[in-house]
Amino acid sequence: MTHLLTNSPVLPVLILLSSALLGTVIAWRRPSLSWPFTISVVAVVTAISGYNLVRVLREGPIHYYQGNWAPPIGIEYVLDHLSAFVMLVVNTVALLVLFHARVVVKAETPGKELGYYGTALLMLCGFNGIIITGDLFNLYVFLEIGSLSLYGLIAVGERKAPIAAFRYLVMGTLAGCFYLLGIGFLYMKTGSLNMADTAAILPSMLGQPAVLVGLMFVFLGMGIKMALFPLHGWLPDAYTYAPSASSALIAPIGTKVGAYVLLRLVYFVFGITIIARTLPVAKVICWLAAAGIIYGSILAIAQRELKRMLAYSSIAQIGYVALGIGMANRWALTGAILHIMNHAFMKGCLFLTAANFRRKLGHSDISRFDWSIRKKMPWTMAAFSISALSMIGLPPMAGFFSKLFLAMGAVNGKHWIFLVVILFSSLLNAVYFFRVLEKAYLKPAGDAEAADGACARDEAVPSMLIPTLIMALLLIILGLLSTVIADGILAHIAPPGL
Amino acid sequence: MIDLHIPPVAVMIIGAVIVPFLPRILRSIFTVLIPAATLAVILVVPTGSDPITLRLMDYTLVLSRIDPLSRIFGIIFAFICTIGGFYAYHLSDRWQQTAALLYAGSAIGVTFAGDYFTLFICWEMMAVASTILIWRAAGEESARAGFRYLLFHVFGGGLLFSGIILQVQGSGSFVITSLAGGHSTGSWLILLGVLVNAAVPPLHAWLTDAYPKATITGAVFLSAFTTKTAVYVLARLFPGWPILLVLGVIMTLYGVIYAILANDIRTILAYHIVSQVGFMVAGVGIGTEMAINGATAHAFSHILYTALLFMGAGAVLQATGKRRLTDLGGLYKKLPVVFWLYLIAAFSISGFPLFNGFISKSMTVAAAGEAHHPWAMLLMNLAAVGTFLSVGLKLPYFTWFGKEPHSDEKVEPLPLTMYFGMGLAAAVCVLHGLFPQLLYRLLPFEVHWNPFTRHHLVEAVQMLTITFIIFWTVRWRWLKPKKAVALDVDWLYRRPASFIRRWTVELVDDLFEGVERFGLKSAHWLTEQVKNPYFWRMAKPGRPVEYTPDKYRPASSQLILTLLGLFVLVMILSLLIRG
Amino acid sequence: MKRWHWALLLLLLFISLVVEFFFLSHSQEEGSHWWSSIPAFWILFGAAGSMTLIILAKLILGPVLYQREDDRND
Amino acid sequence: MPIQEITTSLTPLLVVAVSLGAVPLILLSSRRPNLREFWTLLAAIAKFTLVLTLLPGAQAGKITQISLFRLFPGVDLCLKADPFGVYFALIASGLWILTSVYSIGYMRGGHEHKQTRYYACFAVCLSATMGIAFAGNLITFLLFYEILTIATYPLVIHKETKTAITAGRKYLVYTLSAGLLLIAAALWTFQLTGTLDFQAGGFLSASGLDGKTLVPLFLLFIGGVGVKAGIMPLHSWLPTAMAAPTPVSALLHAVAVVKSGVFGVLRVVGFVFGPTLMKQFGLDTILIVLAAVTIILASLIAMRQDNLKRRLAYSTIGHLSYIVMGAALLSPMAFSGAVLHIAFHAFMKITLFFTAGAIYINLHRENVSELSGIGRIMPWTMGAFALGSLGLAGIPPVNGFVSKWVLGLGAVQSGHPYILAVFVFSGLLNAAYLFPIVHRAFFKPGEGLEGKTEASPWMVAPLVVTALFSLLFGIYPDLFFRLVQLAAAIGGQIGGLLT
Repeated sequence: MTHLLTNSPVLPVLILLSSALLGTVIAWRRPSLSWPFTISVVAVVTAISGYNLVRVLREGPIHYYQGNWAPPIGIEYVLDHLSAFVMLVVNTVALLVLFHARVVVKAETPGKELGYYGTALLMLCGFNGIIITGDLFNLYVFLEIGSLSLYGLIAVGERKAPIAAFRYLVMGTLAGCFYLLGIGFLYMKTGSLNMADTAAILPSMLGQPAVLVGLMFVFLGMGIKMALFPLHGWLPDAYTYAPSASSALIAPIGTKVGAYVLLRLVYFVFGITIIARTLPVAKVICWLAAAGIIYGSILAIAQRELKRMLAYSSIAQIGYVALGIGMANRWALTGAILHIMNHAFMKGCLFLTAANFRRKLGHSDISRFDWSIRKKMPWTMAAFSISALSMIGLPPMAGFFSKLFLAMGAVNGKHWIFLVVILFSSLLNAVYFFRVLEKAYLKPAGDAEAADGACARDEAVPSMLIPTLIMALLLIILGLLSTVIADGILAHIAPPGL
Repeated sequence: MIDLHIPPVAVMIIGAVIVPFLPRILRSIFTVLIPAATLAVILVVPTGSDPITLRLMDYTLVLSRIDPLSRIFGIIFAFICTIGGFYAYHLSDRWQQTAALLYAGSAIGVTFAGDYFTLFICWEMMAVASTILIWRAAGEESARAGFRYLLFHVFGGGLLFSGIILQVQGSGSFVITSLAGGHSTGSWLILLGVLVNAAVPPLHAWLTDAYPKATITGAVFLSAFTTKTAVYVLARLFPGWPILLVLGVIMTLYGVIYAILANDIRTILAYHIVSQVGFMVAGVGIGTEMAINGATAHAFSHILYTALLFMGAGAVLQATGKRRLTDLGGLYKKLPVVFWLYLIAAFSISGFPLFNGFISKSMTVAAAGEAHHPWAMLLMNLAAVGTFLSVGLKLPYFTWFGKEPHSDEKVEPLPLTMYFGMGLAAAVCVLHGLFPQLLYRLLPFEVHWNPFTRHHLVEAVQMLTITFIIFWTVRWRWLKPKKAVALDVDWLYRRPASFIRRWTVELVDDLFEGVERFGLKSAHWLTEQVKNPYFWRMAKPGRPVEYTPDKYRPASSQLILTLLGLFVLVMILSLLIRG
Repeated sequence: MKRWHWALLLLLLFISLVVEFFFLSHSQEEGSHWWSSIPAFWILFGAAGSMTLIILAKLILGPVLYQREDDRND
Repeated sequence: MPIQEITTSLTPLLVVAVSLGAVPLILLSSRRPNLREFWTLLAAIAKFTLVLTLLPGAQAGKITQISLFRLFPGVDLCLKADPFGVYFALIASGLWILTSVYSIGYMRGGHEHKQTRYYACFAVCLSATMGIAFAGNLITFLLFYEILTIATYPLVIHKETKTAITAGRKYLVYTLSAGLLLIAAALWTFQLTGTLDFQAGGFLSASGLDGKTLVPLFLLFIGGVGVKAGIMPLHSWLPTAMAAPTPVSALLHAVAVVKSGVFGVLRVVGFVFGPTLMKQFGLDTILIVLAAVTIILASLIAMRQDNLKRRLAYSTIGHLSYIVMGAALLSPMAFSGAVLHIAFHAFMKITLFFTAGAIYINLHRENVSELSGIGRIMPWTMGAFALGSLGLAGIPPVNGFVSKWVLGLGAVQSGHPYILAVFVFSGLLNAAYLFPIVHRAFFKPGEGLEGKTEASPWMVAPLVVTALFSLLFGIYPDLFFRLVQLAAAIGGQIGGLLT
């Protein structure tokens, strides 16, 4: 058993990959077994990633060579504080969402569970691979695995889902090609695909156009994956028309992985000196992010459909993360990573509540919300309120603290405009979330039946309700512990030159 | 002599707190008993006993300190309150009785206060209690007068407050000491605040405006306390300030002239209060020991006969229900007793020998003469003549004698206790008139002045008789009361009141209203805009286009184009920078 | 006013004049003011004073200050 | 500066936690109203006694402190019960007991719906107020400040009518943006000085900053706390928030929420910037002008408001600026006057709001013009109202006069004697808009009052108690808890620096 644990970094990816294939076979044989199998696999993977984090905290960063091949040739898995932390976050969110998905998948995509769980596992394997790998090309491979299964998960939805998935596919592959081209240029120049090596070699060959072009390609590829502002076109339709289960799965972690890669590239591969000082890339990212925040929030206010509103709010929130990365100082970096975690949980919880609404009310159209919801589904509404307040950034929930860090980063770096953007956008968040809260709590019910409040309480099924509530509670706990996390884990992420 | 220092204030205040909860009979008895008890306490407690002090933050408060000056004022206040109690014995109005007691209590509180803090507390309580006495008279007119009275006193209180604060901050201690010396802004403000209560002409409008409209019994109390406490404070703080002499003399003449013009009997008496207080203010202004004695003595006797005058006027008002000279006349046969009691008061105020007015007024006037102010002496005598003319002759003549406008009206009988109260006051007036030493014993400083010298008697007799003769000859031709109201200083601030009100209150309110409406309108416009963020791009005037996701979905090609555009842009930028 | 009232008044006046001439002219106890030398000064002063007051009040200030008893706002 | 020895003890945490603990109990017992009300009262009394245990320490100048986990790198959630914090906590928790009793009467009398939500939110609000009182540093202060905003929102929209919702929306916009300004200010200070712990006399003074950064920083702070303190340009949420039920406006808009705003102003002036810095860069003149303008204009507007609660709201705005003015004058006496006015104004204003509520429930009348003659049928209520309005106009013997007196002394001590005119004029205006109500109630004949009697004892008892307190404090200010002496100590502690 101890032997098994020594190469724990690679285990999550391996287990997920093999179980994805095995799972489909089992599901084909005994369909009813597919969900429990998936849940147990993901639970094991989460446990391992938790163990990984503890191990990293104890032993410091671990470099795992695939098949003991030395780096320039072999693929190197790097398990440092950053990757362990993000991996744990991604897996826990996935676990909770998949736990919630059983009823929803059966209801919304009858008869397709067979492939669904398999692709979900595959996607998770792709994401975990991206997080753990230290090799640029290997990252591309996992990127493609993840994206392809992602498109599958979206396409499974009802009428408009395939078109949305197709548009996402087009943009996704474009991003993949951009990224591949970028690595090609870099490989041509540096001769190595390993991140650590390229980071060491690059400063010497700074001025060459090939490196710049490679850099640009890689950034734009990740920009699309991350749905950074001008490149976010695909996101609203993808998240809205995807089946509730997959949109709840993709929204929290999909864009976050893209942000993680951007972070990894900016701080650990290219190094902050190139990005922030010589080239205006950091500046561009910041301005795009700020624009994204404002754009996302304003669009979210205009939406009538809850999931679409949450999609646009994701664009805004990912803008926060990009802003944190772009501002290139200690505070902003911690703020960005914290926000990755907080937003994963917040968005997960919100999409789960949206799924509950769709399941019980048959719709998630904001204009048709009225106070009968509060009577019918009090607990879901409570979870929705907590995550909404956290999105607005009110203590004691988590959103407040990551916003605090980001704002501190802005103050530290004297970016007054970005400070204003961060603070003002929380007002915009307040507008579109309170719009929903007001309707759900205060709008008198239209039809008579609900008017006298006689409607019985038909809350969502416990299996759907429990994960939502856990997420909501996690928001509060993580909020109060955010500084403990920041000091404990994130303090050790010391990118060179910061 | 028990030296236990029971603060007289406490007796009154406790009484005032108990009275409202008692049944009617007990209430009336108490309104007489409590002031009598306070009078006893004041008489019993020796002047030298140690004051009651209290610590507040890092200042010491002297709650009650008894010395000759405050003792005499305390005595007359308690005594007049007892008389008022008798006069208002028949009353069943819970409000008036408590307010009267509270009013008298706070007046006594002011006299015995040893420090500015307690003085200010009682000063403001006096203002509030007296307002209730005005408000209890039914009718819109007294309500309005009550407001003006209250606002004016709050303003006066404000002046006093700022003066005291400046003074205390300067001297560092709360304890009251006479401010004869330094003329700091603090002392000027205190002077102004006190002059408001002393009804000095520019600031006297509240008295002549509110007293005629107070309740019948309330007017008696009002006439006794506010102005005389102000005189006491003047005597305590500002003895010898030259400006007071000048103001005093002007007051005496101002009051008399307006009294002659006035038509409502209680307005005439109100103006006479102003003129009599003028004597006291002049006395304090002169500042010599004899002047202060004169002022105090005059205050003492003035309280008595003015109260009697007001009781008389009140009785006439209660009996006939009419208050204007033009409506009154020929009551001699119906209210003989009231007439004779009123006459005693009239003789006292005019300074007839053998009445208490003579012994105190002549002392003040002589003090003025002694202190080499001949002009002041003459003018004061002129005012005395005027007083006799209007109160001594014109008012009684036109109320009790003169033609009977409509003689058939029945006159309601007055309650006996009223007569008793008036009788008591008249008795003391005459008593002091005959034996001045009774009053002189109580005065603060040593008195070596004999009012009954031949010289003074001759002087008084000559003046009074010739005035009577002239009045008699000219009474119908010129002194006939006219049905009109003489405009007074308060016209200056009541006429523009609505104007000021419109410009300050309404302007500010409309301004903020406008800002709020604008805010609401812009918020509404904003929500309209936000409903469709792409509205400006559609640039279609009029109805905003309804936002639906499908209408604004960018084509894939557009997405790719933005991607490439961004790529090219960033490339050029970085190449430029690198180059 | 009956006749004997008038008689009484004149008598009083006469007594005061007599007293003044005989007893006061030489005894200057308290300060002598300029007017103590003028005989029957106070009668003249009283008459002049009351006349001026009446005229001042009724004829000069009256027309200026009188106003109907309209109701003035607060 | 006397070094205050700090003892660590759990009581500040308990004070904050006790009403939070009551929330689940209230929610669970929503079926049985009596039990639910019992929980509220129990929590209120427990909280008050806990604060009382802290009082002797505070009076001796000691600080009891407890710091829990880290809230922000370099800053942890620290609850510091310094004299000023204990003072404010005492007032708020004391009045909470009375308000709970009152709201039982009000809610039952008015047959209000959703009472469980009402009591739960009230409990959360109070624990947030305690948190604000004991906040040891700016981040903790910010944390509880925002929780208070959110906890008050459901109370503002309690009636769920159209006007209540718009009032709630307006309330949110104002208070949330205030919170944002405060966040920006706190972070900027952290950036400049590296510490955010409150320190009597101001921790910024050591940092040697120049005016160019300090003035905008000060404006940010004032913007942040000014909204809740109702300083003029930022005040207009308060009158609209009067759509809330009366006990809410009584405790929150007279005691808890707005007072925490003013408490914030005092903390900023006294504990962040400190008098020397304020005077050096002329920051105090900004505050003086703002406060003076607010006092006068608010009283002017109050004169025209016919709705009783709106008129009291504007009067609150005016009186809050008394406290801000006290802080702005920067002299020890003015500061203790401001501190004193927090307590005394709370007592008076809560009495007036209680009467407004009692009148509403008993006679369903809200406007001043309809209040003729109710003095006869509701003598106790209107008697208390009269006492309260006397105090507000600064007329003895009620306690408003004492704090006005100390503020006056402070104004002269700090070299701004003209401020006295502002206090006097505002006292006049207060009289002008409060006494007509008293007069109308007692001395004007009322119509349509047959058969109506005094409001329910649940409502009248707290009403009379607060009025009595105001009177007793007026007669001898140091009566209970030696408030004046405590206020003087606080003033000295902060102003002491200013020689």
